[in-house]
Amino acid sequence: MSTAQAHEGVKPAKKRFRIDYHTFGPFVALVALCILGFALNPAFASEGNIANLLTRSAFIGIIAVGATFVITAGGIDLSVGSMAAVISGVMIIVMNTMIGTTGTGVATVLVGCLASVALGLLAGFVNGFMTTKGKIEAFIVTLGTMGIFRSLVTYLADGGTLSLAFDIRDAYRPVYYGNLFGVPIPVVVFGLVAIAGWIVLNRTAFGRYCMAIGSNETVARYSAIKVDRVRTLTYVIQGLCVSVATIIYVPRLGSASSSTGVLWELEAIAAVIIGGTMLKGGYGRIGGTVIGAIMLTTIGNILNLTDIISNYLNGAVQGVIIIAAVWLQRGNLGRINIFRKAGS
Amino acid sequence: MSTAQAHEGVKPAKKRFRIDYHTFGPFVALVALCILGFALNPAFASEGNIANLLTRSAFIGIIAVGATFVITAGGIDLSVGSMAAVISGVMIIVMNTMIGTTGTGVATVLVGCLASVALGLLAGFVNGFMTTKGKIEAFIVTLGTMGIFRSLVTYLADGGTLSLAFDIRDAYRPVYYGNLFGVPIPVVVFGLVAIAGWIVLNRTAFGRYCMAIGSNETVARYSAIKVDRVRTLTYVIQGLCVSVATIIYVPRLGSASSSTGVLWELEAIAAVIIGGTMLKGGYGRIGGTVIGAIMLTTIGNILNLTDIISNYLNGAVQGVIIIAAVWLQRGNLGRINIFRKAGS
Amino acid sequence: ATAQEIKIGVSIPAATHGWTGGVNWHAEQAMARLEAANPNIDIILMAADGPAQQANDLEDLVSIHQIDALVVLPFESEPLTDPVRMVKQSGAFITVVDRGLAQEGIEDVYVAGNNTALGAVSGEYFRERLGEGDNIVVLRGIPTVIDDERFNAFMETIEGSGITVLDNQYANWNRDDGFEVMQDFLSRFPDIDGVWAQDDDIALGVIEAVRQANREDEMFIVGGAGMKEIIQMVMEGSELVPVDVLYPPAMIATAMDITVNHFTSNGPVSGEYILGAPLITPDNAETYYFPDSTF
Amino acid sequence: MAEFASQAILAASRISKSFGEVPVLFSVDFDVRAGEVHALIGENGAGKSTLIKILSGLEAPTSGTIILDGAPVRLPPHGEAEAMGIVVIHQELNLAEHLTVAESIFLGREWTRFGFLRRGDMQNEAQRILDSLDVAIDTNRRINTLSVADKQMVEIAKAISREARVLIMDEPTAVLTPAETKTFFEQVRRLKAKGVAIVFISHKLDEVMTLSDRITVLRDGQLIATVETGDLTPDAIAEMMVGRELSNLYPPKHEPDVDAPLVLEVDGLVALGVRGVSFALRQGEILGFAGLIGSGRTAVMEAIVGLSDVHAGQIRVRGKPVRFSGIGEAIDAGLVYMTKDRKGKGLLLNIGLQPNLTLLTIKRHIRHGFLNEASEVEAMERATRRFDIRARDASVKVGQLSGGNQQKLMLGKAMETDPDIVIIDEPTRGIDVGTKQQIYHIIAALAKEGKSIIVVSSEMQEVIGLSHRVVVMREGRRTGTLEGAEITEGEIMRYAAGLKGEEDDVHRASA
Ligand SMILES: Nc1ncnc2c1ncn2[C@@H]1O[C@H](COP(=O)(O)OP(=O)(O)OP(=O)(O)O)[C@@H](O)[C@H]1O
Ligand SMILES: Nc1ncnc2c1ncn2[C@@H]1O[C@H](COP(=O)(O)OP(=O)(O)OP(=O)(O)O)[C@@H](O)[C@H]1O
Ligand SMILES: [Mg+2]
Ligand SMILES: [Mg+2]
Repeated sequence: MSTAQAHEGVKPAKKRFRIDYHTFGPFVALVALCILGFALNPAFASEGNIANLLTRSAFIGIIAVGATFVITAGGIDLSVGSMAAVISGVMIIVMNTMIGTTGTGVATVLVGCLASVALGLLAGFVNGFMTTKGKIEAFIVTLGTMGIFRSLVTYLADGGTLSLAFDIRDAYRPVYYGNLFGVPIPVVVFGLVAIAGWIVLNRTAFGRYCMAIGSNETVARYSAIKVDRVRTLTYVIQGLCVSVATIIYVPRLGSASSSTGVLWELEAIAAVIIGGTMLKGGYGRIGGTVIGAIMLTTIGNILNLTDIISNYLNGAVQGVIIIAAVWLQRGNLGRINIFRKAGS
Repeated sequence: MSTAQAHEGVKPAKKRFRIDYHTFGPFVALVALCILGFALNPAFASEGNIANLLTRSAFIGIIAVGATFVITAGGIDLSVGSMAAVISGVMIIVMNTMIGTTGTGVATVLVGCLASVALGLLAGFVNGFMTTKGKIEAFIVTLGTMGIFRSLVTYLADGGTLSLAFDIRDAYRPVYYGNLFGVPIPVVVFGLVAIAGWIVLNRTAFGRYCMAIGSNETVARYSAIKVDRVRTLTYVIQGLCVSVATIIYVPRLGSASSSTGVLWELEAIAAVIIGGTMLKGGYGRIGGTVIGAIMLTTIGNILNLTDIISNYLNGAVQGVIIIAAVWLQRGNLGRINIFRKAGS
Repeated sequence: ATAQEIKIGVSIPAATHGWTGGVNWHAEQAMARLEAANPNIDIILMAADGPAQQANDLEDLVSIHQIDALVVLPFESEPLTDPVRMVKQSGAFITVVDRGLAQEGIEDVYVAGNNTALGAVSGEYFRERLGEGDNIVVLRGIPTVIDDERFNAFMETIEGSGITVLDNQYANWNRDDGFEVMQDFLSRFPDIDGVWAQDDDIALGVIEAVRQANREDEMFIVGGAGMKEIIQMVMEGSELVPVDVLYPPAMIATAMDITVNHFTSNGPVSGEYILGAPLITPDNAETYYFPDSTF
Repeated sequence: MAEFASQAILAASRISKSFGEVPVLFSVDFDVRAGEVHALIGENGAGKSTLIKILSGLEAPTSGTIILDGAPVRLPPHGEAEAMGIVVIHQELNLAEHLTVAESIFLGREWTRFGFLRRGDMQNEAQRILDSLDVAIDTNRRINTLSVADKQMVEIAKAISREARVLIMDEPTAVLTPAETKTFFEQVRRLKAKGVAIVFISHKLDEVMTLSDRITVLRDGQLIATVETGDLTPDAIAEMMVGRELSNLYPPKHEPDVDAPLVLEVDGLVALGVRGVSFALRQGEILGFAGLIGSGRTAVMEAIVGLSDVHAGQIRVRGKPVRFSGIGEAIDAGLVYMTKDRKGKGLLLNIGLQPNLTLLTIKRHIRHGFLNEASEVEAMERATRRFDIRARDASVKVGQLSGGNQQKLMLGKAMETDPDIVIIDEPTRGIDVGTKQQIYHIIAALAKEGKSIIVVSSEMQEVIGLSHRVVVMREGRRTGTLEGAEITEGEIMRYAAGLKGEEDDVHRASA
């Protein structure tokens, strides 16, 4: 009589050979994509290409780590792309201005980074404050700040482009183009941000609060969680992530204009959702987000592997792959035979 | 400390002398905007300008009526802008092709409209089907179809612009430029769509099911509501609305290209949310959506009517006004004295 | 694919509005033509949605396709300067089209469009047609350097002519925006003598708005680029659209031709090819009219 | 048996059910006949809710058959069985928060004319049904503005308004007071007289005895027996359920110390739904709060701990005036409040047990800034032992727990804070008699240790059995305070119904 089991109280979760599709799915989809890429063009697997691919995914990936917090806590931030643009712009202005004072070396770059972080925190706080204290839907607040930030960068650039003085570029270049033990710096930063994000979300009280708020705000309030403060903090974290992404972005293109970071918000949110975080909140996965970001970049890369498809259809192929990848990873995988055995 | 209910934004539906900010708020904000517009430039209130303004808001407005259904039932549709583009494109191709068979008269236009409706229904069904049966998040599905539709129109137009044959334009022009008892046709259509939408959402079982599903899917399921069917239908309604919007859009410029309808999805969703519908579903307001759509167009119009602000800052002003308008209408109105008396 | 195959990468902005659509079309045509004529040449065409993606594309052209030459129409000059330099460092032959890079000496060939000239030529025409006391409105593109160059050159040219610019607003090189902005200008200003739309897509929207307001007789409209619909109107002697200013998307094909020449002809190819921005009038319109083009 | 089966409208034959690999029901037989009330009882997690979910098609049995009108059927999923006349009141409140009362009552079977809703008719009908249940709820109110008990009444109204042939009710009375229960039972008897077959689940054995014709007992997913109600005493039933003899449900009351210091004083409290309430709580005392639905007991407690705005009045904790702005501050001051709305306010249903248990006290499981999982696991084990929480394993989501086990988890969550003053709202909602006894003993032990406890309960016996003193409320006011021998059912009812009222004009004046 196996009911006895039900009576022994709560046993620790069993770690059997059970496939959690939400953890496993995104990974499988990514592997499938890579196989497709290699089949299309073996150059896909070249070291250079892989390095490029990972480096690129760092921007969106870092922003998406922040977005994971916001979305897990039941919010949304549409302003990240514009925020990145305005932060880039201000960084460039600050650094160009500081050349006279601190020279063209690392000092100036550091001042620029400091400005970036300060601005990111501020922008995030503004979004969070208006959402929580102003009681305005996050969608509206960040739609508004998206317009505001985008305008600001246009204004700062006087309708044109802000470019980093060429003297400083040499000092700053390694942040994008350099590498640490062969790993590109942006990838290193991405990794660190992801690990930090994972720890905060899964191993601190704050992370638990985010999930609780996203899951049921009332329960969170009845559980002595300072809902407004935690929620505001998620936007601040998002701002910080945007500023970090910007810091590694600026040396790549050395400029900022009104077209910088357009639609990054959509990519970041897509990375988060592809990774298995729920848009309605309550459930976040940093690991999934990382894979989601890499997946999106990989799709773009795959389109460049071959020119059998008309350029006009790039978007369509991208759309199909995204849907297919997510379809693959959402339990539908279970219908494929080899997985059914291992699964429930 | 306010209660959870205030966060949810839903007030008890009492009918007494109680101002329901969700009904009243958007309207007040719109009136405030109009006063601002008139103050900046009296030409704002000219008959011509008002007609232009309302006519313009018809596109986004009609699409937003559809979006109200989707969002009320807890979904989201990011593909509407691209869908409008591809439907316009196909309509133009169909009509140009049919000239030989049905001539350059109303018959051809009707065939074009039929194609539009068929395509809208189909596109909506595809979105709905993949969301419900494929069990893929609406965000991902419609992000995918957004790319697919946009690519298709680029492909059909060979990267350029599809233009309606000039012979047909005369027969078709009145649909945009004509008027009925002095009211521009698009405004008439908008009005009819809004009324139909209001009736369906508030006076039919289907509308009630949308709210129930958006509010709590399990409850809806337990109440023997065919959740998947209703949800799919909301996307079909969205598709129909897009096709109606397209039918009045095409005669305006007689062309479609890959830049048609860019970012309309964002505008449509914004109109819905500004109007008081909740992004997480469960609560929809067609009336609010109509006002939201008009408000968005009005903001753009006001910016064109004055040159006191640097052009670069248009987006910023737009953002500020959107946030302010929504802030005004979300209960915060209650803090202003005259309203407090009447309110709670 | 023989060992001697020469790979040429072509990187252009995606077809997000009329002019870039034209660029795409001409690039596709040129690719087909050149590949057919030169069996040892493989052309890889990539279209990017923005500067960051274009930088990605350039990386991929090098790391995946190992191109021997690059033809690039930069989305924006500044952000693509470094990425193009990286391509150059891989040893590829570089042809830059339309928008110059922010630093000298990277490209081997520069096929330059001339946005300043487009603004100046348009300005000249307005000076000629209008004078003291006349009012015009200006519809601009998207806030970028290109738009700035055109606008500033135009404003400098008409300076001192007594023409008043009532207002300028961005219409994002988009027909719908052109239509709406013009509608608002029309409700705002009772007296408009001319419209500078600086782009044919915008101009098409402006035309419809003016027609709707029944004010065709009052003003004329000048666009830019050389879209076939507009050129046709010029050719037919339209009062409303008397002229156009050429800014040919076909310049991408020219650049591709030159680049292929570098590999097929014996002499080295280099230098600058600056395209003008000629005024298209009813007299010369026919030479610029390509009814088969999508643009 | 064949003859019996032919009389049964709905029957389950050799039904087994497993969730994943865990079996929950073992070959259970059950049937219900027209015009009878068949009670289903058993410990928490015995499988009662699961069985009725199977009987209504919401869950598919792993094996066994459902027989409707003598013929085996496969019930359609998703509540479509309602079209066959099988109507269910679920244990977990099952209403959409954004709909109004009238909309909820008619959800899924709206009245229409030419495709349009007959809103007025439905409103009137909804009003009529609510009136027949003797509840005053505005049919235009939205569900998310109702108290739990009102929501339950709406659920009941929804169920009895449907054309039921079989009406299945899973603990419908858990949050109802005896008065509400009485009117509700009248409606049930009316339906029974009309020939409706009724299945009734409850942990309140007196209700079971009064209402039912037959009783089926489940234990650990096994069918123990089906018996005629008249054949058994409540004690015998309890014994069948728990599998052991149950002696005195309530622990002996220790004498309260009249000189003990006052730990909580409330003076002229005014808040939403509270109109000038005063009372005091001594150290080591158990203070009961009784009253009808909506009498404002919950509102008082929520105002005290800072979950809702206090408009006027004074609250003192150990003599010091306090005004908490959130429950966090209350907890820091040694107060804890356990809500009665476990689904809406108490627990996160989509995550596991452990994070729920420690949500309120997560700070205690932080080492060097990071969560210490071992310490959380330990807390979970502690609570499991203390409150006898039963779940398959820690990976189960709270939403999948049986109702009673959710309640126990919530108690555990509140007690994790190690409070001096404990306010518990409906502490034993949905808990079986065996565990109830344990919980009562825990409460009594806490009081003996010197903790002070407020028990808000709709279960009269519970208030009487536990409390040293009882505050009775009516319409947001305190109408009486009973002590010692005064604490009787009749006396409480008289105050609660407004037949007797304390002279508390003083308090009202001061408010
Ligand atoms: N969806 C589910 N997934 C996994 N286990 C479940 C699920 N639903 C119920 N269970 C388990 O089945 C067992 C029986 O639960 P059930 O809800 O039927 O008990 P019950 O008799 O109604 O108890 P209570 O009196 O506490 O309501 C419990 O151990 C519960 O955890
Ligand atoms: N007169 C009133 N005006 C407005 N709201 C009220 C009024 N009375 C009660 N309420 C609200 O209705 C709800 C019912 O009160 P409460 O839950 O405190 O009653 P209760 O005695 O605990 O009864 P129940 O067991 O039904 O919950 C509370 O949330 C309270 O805010
Ligand atoms: Mg090729
Ligand atoms: Mg149960």
